[in-house]
Amino acid sequence: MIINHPLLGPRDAAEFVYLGDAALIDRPDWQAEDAAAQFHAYGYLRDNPAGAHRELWYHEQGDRSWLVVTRDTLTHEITQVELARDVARARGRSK
Amino acid sequence: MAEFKLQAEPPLAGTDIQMGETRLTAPKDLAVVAIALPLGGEDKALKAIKVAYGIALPGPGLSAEAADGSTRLMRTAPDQALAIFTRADPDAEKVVAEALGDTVYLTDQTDTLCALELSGPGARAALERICPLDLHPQAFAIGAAARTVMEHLGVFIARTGEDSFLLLSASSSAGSFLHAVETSLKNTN
Amino acid sequence: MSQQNRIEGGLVNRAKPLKFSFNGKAMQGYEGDTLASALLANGQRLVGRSFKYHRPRGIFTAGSEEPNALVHLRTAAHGEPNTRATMAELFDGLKAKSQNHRGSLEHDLMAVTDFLSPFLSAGFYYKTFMWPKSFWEKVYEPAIRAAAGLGALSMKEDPDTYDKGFLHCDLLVIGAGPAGLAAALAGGRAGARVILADEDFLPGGRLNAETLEVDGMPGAVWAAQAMAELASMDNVRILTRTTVYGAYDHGIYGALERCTDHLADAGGKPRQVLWRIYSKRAVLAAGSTERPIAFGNNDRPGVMLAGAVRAYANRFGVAPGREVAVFTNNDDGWRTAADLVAKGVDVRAVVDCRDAEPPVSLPGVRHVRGAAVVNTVGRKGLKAITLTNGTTIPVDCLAVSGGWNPNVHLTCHQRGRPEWRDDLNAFVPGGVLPVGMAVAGAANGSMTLSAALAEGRAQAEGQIEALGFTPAKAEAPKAADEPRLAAAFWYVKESTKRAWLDLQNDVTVKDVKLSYQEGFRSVEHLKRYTTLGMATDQGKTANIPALAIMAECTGKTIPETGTTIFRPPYTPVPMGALAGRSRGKDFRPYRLTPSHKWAEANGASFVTVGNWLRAEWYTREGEKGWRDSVDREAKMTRESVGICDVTTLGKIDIKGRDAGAFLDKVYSNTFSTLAVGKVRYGLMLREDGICYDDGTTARLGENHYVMTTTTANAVLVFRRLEFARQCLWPDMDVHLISTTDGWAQFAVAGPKSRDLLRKVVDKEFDLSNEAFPFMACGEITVCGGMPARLFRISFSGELAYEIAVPARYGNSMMGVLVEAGKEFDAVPYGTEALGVMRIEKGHATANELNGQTTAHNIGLGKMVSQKKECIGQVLSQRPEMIREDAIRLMGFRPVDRSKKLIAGSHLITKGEEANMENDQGWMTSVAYSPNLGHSIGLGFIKRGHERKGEIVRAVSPVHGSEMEVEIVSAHFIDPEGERLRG
Amino acid sequence: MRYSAFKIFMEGLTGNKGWKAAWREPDPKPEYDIVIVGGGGHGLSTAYYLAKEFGLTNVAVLEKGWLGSGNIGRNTTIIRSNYMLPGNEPFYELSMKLWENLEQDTNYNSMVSQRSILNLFHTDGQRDAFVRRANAMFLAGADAELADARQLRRELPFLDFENARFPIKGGLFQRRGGTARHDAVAWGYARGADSRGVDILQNCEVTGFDIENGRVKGVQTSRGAIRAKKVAVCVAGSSSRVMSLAGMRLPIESHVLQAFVTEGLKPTLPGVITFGAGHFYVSQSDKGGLVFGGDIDGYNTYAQRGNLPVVEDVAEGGMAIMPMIGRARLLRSWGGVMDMSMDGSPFIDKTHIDGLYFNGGWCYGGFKATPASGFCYAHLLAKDEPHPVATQMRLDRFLTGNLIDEKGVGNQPNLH
Repeated sequence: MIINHPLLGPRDAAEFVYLGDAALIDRPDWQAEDAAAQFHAYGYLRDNPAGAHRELWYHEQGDRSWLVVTRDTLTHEITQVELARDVARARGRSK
Repeated sequence: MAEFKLQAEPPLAGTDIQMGETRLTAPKDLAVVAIALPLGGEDKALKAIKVAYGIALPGPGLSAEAADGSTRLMRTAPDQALAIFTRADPDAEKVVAEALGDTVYLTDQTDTLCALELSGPGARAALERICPLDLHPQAFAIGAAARTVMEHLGVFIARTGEDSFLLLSASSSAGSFLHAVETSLKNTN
Repeated sequence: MSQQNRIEGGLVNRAKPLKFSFNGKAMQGYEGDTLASALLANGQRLVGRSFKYHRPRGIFTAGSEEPNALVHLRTAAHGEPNTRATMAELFDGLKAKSQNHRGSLEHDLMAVTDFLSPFLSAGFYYKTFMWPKSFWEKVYEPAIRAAAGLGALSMKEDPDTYDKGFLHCDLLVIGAGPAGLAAALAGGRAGARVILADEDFLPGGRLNAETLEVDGMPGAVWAAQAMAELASMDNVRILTRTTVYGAYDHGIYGALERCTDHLADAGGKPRQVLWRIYSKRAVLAAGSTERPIAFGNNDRPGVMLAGAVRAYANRFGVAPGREVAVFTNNDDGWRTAADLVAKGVDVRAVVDCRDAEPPVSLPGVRHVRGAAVVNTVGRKGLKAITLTNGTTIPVDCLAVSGGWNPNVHLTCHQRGRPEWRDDLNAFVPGGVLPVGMAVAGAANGSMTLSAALAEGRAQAEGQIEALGFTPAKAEAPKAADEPRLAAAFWYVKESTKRAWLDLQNDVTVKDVKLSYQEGFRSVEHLKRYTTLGMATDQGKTANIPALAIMAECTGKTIPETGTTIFRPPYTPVPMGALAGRSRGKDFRPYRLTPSHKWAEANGASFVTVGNWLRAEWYTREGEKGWRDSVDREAKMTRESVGICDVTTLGKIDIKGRDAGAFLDKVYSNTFSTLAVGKVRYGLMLREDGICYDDGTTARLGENHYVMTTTTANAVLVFRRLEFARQCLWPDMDVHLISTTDGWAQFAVAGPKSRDLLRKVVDKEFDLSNEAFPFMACGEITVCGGMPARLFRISFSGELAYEIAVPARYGNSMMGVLVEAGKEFDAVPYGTEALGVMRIEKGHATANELNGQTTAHNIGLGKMVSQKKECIGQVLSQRPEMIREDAIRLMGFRPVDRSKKLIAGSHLITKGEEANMENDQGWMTSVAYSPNLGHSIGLGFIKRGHERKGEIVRAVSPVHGSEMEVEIVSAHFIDPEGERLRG
Repeated sequence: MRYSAFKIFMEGLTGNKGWKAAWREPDPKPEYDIVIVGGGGHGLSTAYYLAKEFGLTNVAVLEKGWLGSGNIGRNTTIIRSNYMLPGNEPFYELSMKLWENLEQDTNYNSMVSQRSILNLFHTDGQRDAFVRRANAMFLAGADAELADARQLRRELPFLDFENARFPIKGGLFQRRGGTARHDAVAWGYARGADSRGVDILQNCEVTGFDIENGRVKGVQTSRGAIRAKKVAVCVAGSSSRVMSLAGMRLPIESHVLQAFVTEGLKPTLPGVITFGAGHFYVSQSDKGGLVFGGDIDGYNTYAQRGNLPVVEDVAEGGMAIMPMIGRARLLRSWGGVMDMSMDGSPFIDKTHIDGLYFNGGWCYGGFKATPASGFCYAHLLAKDEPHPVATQMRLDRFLTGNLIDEKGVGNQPNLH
């Protein structure tokens, strides 16, 4: 597979390490009332769709950016690649 | 005191292999310092770099030589670059610190990395066996830089001339790194 | 035998005769021959035996689809089983032998299976060999296994080398037949970067095998001219002897170039290169494969595909027989007859199943209309054929044409499905192709030469236009349309003898019908039940006729019946090529510690730790075994001082205004409060609350920390830190960079360590306990101004330091430390002594922190802060993970001190039976403690912290061992930690 | 129809005209006591044991394609019970015992071949972990044997002992481990279940569950609605998709595991061999092909195909331990979609919906589990309580923290 890195252009997926569902960015509030349940869902339950999947890839053998890649799990077609840091900020994560 | 003296033994020192018209050497006394751009302090840092080196910090996937030719700046990550220059003493970080002050965070990488220079008409054919990147002259212009994986090793590669390339890889695996490049040369020559 | 079947013409170089041997028989061929063409030239018809019935078999095709002519090429360690004679390029001195027979090829004892075939029908083995039970592994299976398989490996290390590489192009053209050449010319002339790959050593495809003309010249000549033009273009790369074997995601293709297989000796160069081709676009011009018609005894040596017969005659100047008949269901078969006649070969008859006028007029050749071949005679070589009309015709070669199948394989590698075309009686590429691929020529069902040329060019132009190139204006090559009418005729119903579909695996028409009868009706069931298409040729000639017969049984159409999925590789790829250089010592890179050379020179033996080589101990003269060395090293360290290269521990430079706050999040304990110049032990959890890594982190400046990780986890921790930095807390000003390799770091441990260091550390740095206490750190200089870092940390439990210098000085530093330590009898020590001392001290390492361990298990539950946010804190509090009766890390010693503990023993409460229900825990690490004089161990046991002093059983049934052990504190030495603070 | 050597002989004499279809092709009935969703190995063995052990035959197995078209037909056919943790090992040992009697039980030769499995180790740490594992196997009634490098050199002289990057220090044998003919396992169970009255409905895809008031009433299928008292889902590779029809999210990701076979070779390998310092395991089929595999590709996918890097990684592992296979050619590759669970261990459990049961999460170890999975699932379905060896294979274990993580890599499915 080839991942079109938003800064570096197309790179072989072999340079990357896969983590999984991009929902892992949305780490729950550790002080929430139901933190245990939230962390259980965060850590263990997955949509696992057959189709478009937003997922985290790490350019370990490249610039070490974490990327959010939107990829179809049936065809492997990649439709969007974003810097995970931008995605995280857009989803309200900060310090 | 100085009862005891330490000797420098850089891992690839003295490497000089010629095959046909293509040559593989280890540049002498190459110093490498990583420059990190502070979050929120990028503008200040970039300005300082421009002042110190006479060039703007190259963008992602690029490297460039300072105006005076002393230093190559290689962008390695959105917020990180390498300054590569010649310096024998183990104080490369200080040299860059003097240039950039506290506008950036610095980490000496001179001993973390080791370097090889491959140049000559057979360079591309040799690299083709280990480097997944497209090194065609049009695709990888002079100055282009990247980090990728070659024979299981992380390698920075920069095109420094018409058919010359600078390669940097982890110093602990220097022997395997040299072996990989040298084998490529042998297999294609 | 001297090339008695060689005839005039062809593209072989008669000026270059080549000697070779088959089964020890000396023969001769020419440069430009394949082994198959040379064998045929020498009249060698019988070349192998089939898989199941050991039927005598001859050469069937002239290409990579060959099911029969598999030989063992070369000898000894260079021996290469299952090599297609049709693809093996002849070289001087080639040695080949036949496979899969007991006794000689001519008299194979295993041929008895052929006579038992009524009892060996498809799937028979699922119904028997079950009694008596023990006979399967002892009797039946060994017999089956010995009979099965084809060729044999030499069982010696492959002596050749292999390489890999990466190629990039705008347009990849697969196949250098007419369509491929037209495509490559179009791409090349437009200035696109083109790669043209062809599996043959002579580009041209069928142009070399036919007598067709292009632009008024023989096809082969036109092909050679096209190749010459392509070779002159800088932007075109030609790969002959290169099979594009797989289409992978996003335009990546796998290709195998056979670089030296056509040479007697590889000359030190890689035998083959495995290319990963990154293409923006591709044109698949892989041509088509002829299929046979099934009839009684259609597998005899001498029965060949008609196109192959033509190829041997036209390209190689070989007549596969002296008296030839053609059996065809289509016009193309007639070309074989016509070409042979033109070459002066005696064509006895053309049997056409169609009751129609012939497409060409061949005076003197008997035309049998509307008939079929029903049976053949000649066990080891065809002697005659019998027709449905009862006629028998003596022939020694029968050319069979059942029509052509487009080579759609690569179009299906991403699970695209081919589509059926009734007019062709064949599958063509379906609507869903791999990204960026277009198909041209026969591979796309464009079966005539003119269509192939036109489509090759058009598809290539379409592809490169999409990339922004402008096609060059050039004359289109001209060719005639050859007649291509064909009938859907798959097998001869009148045949009562076995009619073969899959020649290699011996699957017959009856087997397909039996498969239907027994309910195995889906095409996948058919394949799996009968083994159809599972042989080395992947059913290239067999699958479609079998499918047609199954369709007939089920009453469905062929496309309704389905097609099996084509998967990579298109043709088999050697394991050696897929591995490339990554084998032997080059399997993975070596990482060497900075003091490696010193260690080598000073008696070290080395152990692999991940990719690192570390000194495990240093042997001194007179030491009889490793234990002597390790005991000495551990003892001397505790008595005086020892030195160990600990560079392999991961080091991460962490800088930024938020570095401290960041560490608070990734460690379970707090680091933002750590004073500059101090070190703290940190425990890192995974998000699921399990211990992930531990190490010490030092604060060297307000915004500067240096984290140490375990050797094994250095890369993984870095990755997780980057995840935390970029994805979880993206607005923290924190920067990470690895400095593992940059600092040569040495543990200097033992009561004399301070004294030793005072000799190398520059005088201005005060090393006194007051100025530099336990857990202090600082940037210092050594040996007269050399920058260094000093950490007062201890893994051994002794007064100890770790000192780091730039790595290039590491080798020298090791020597300096040992030299400076001479007066204290300082010893260098390796990982074994390090391990002994850490067990004596009760430190958990990888054996304990194995990814299943909670902080609670190792007694550090309180270290997981619940007051600040950190990774793993919430899930670490799940009820099952903080159970009171959970396993705890404890020390163990044998009740009989002379006994040796065994790591991996399980712990059973005294008086209870040793079974899984009573399993209380296990011993994780053991060592002989030279300081205590007996074996000690660490391990996990339920409620261990409440059981100190209890005697339990340590059982290791796999060793047949059991002993009583006492549960003790894990801190065998200096439990109060007085030494390290001293 | 009972299979026997005599029957083969008689049929051989009479042109093999008398063989009957191995199973019926029935139409769906409107209602069954139990509907099993998924006609792969586990579904078919569940049906078989429901019928045979519990006398429950008003059962249908619903298969969206052809029976055995899932992972039972695309794996590397290894059977073993060399697990370590109490939540797993007794279960796999039960499976091994069922394998050992499978052919006689089903009257179908699934070629269970106990030619041993060997896991090589290359470091002392690995050795210690293998000793722990070997002893756990003993405690669960299984067999295990440690071999040092010297013994391996004698038994397997073709391994690379001289020039290895990661020297072989020894290995853990399970002599009772080995391989079985994967398709034949499915066929044997199917034939056995069918002959006892179970309806196997091929080309019958479940498109929805009928759930009323928290209780399952039946399923919607491509062949119409089917009512059922209990619905047992068993669709490895498609678990998330199917269970989402019932509104459930699972602790599972779908990944592809590639497997490979070489051209047929004369006897080369005695048993199953697993590399301990790379990704490679291999055995030789009765037909002579070296069947091998390695790591999963590592990204979520439902495409039954993989990519080149893993192919090369696996070949590298192979060449690293047995460099004599360099000239053996890889003939065919295929990919199976795996339910990768969050701790690498499976589930056999009830769901929160009454009457709806779930079996899945087998990662790439489902084949060896086929007999016990069916046996224990049948037990759960028949008695509504877990079989004693499958008590920990629960869906709620991530809430409680009772993990069964053999590899110790945590909640990252692609590392298991």
